[in-house]
Amino acid sequence: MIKIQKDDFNSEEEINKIKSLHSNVGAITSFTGYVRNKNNNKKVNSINLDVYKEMAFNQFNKIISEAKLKWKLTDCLIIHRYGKLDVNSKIVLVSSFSEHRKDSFESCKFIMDYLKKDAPFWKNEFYDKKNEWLVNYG
Amino acid sequence: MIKIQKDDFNSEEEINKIKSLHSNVGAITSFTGYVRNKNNNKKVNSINLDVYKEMAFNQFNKIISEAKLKWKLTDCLIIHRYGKLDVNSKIVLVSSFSEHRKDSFESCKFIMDYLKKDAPFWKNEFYDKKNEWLVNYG
Amino acid sequence: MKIKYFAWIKDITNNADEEINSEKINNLDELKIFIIKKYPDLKKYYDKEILRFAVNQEYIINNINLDANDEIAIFPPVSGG
Amino acid sequence: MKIKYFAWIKDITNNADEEINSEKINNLDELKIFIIKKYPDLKKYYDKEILRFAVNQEYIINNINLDANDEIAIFPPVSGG
Repeated sequence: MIKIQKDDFNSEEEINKIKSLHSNVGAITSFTGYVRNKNNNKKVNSINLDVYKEMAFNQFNKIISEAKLKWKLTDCLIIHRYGKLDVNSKIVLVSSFSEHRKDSFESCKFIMDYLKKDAPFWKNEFYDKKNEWLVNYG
Repeated sequence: MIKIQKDDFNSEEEINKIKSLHSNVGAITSFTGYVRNKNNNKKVNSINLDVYKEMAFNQFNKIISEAKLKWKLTDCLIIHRYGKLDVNSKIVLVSSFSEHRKDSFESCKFIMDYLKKDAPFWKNEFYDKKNEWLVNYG
Repeated sequence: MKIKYFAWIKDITNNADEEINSEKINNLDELKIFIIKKYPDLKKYYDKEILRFAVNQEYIINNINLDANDEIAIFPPVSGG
Repeated sequence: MKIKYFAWIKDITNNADEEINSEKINNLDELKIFIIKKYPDLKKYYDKEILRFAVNQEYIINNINLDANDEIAIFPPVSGG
């Protein structure tokens, strides 16, 4: 399940919707990314996330397929927000559903590493008096 | 925060309570373990988890302290249930709160690996006609 | 063909997307030359290899042929998650 | 001293915990001998090294001295999470 949306979400509800389909799932690893109040030693008030939606969908689909080749995964959930997000807001949720914990841990990390590197989202950070587009070096 | 309880819990709410204390947290990795409908090729209906509560508290405290020495962790949450748990019930939640995702991923995995190996909980699995205490070989 | 711009590239083009069709543009390299002529402020980023290109939602590094139905996106390195 | 039993050990002892005090028990090894005499069905598990021991909520592998205030737990390998 892939969702690219402006709105906030409830992780418990989103995860339960998928978990309820799979009684063989014993392990769910979830990563949630948040807007931090500081970045590169600057006080952040909010960010504005630009997205290339169609490409992000394609990329997420591709990475989930790749993860399913590498690990025994029952299901996968990616929710990525865009638009204006205040400090403490969720940005992204990645959840990997599997029978055993090793598959869910490793695939969740794999998807997040990929997502940070390749997914077409761009952060514009807003400080007290100015704003700045971030460059991702890692 | 360590909780050892019979009752179910809402992960979103439990995580938000801690997240709301830390605006510098940008990364939360969570592992949730569930009762599966099958184990060792047997159809499971429920489990009964026995616990040595005082020792489990001590162990969890110790492992969180150890994780904080190894990684830059802002906070940690462990919720472990005990008693009768039906298929699809949550058994355990481990959440690691940090500024960056590497610390949260690695510490969450470290805590779960430890917990499976050393935490004083014992599973009694209930099948259609009998029940059996599990032995953990991993 | 449809061209899309993202992040601060939009501030240079003053446009999120536009239709560009020219007989001179048959492949991605020719499109790059066209775009940089149209938006000279993009040149320094192009020269520093800061610009990324996607054709029909796929990253493209080498040159490929383009036709009128293609969607080409130009953007800086990503910073999501 | 207080002795606690967990999981299927309780089915053998028919007890979750009990108070045991004897002049013969000054250390963990002496307690083990005492317990196995009291519950002969535990012996085969002890011999197969399936039993785990904790003193005051800490795993103990070697012998240590015990006194009347100690809490000793006897249980099988864990299977939590």
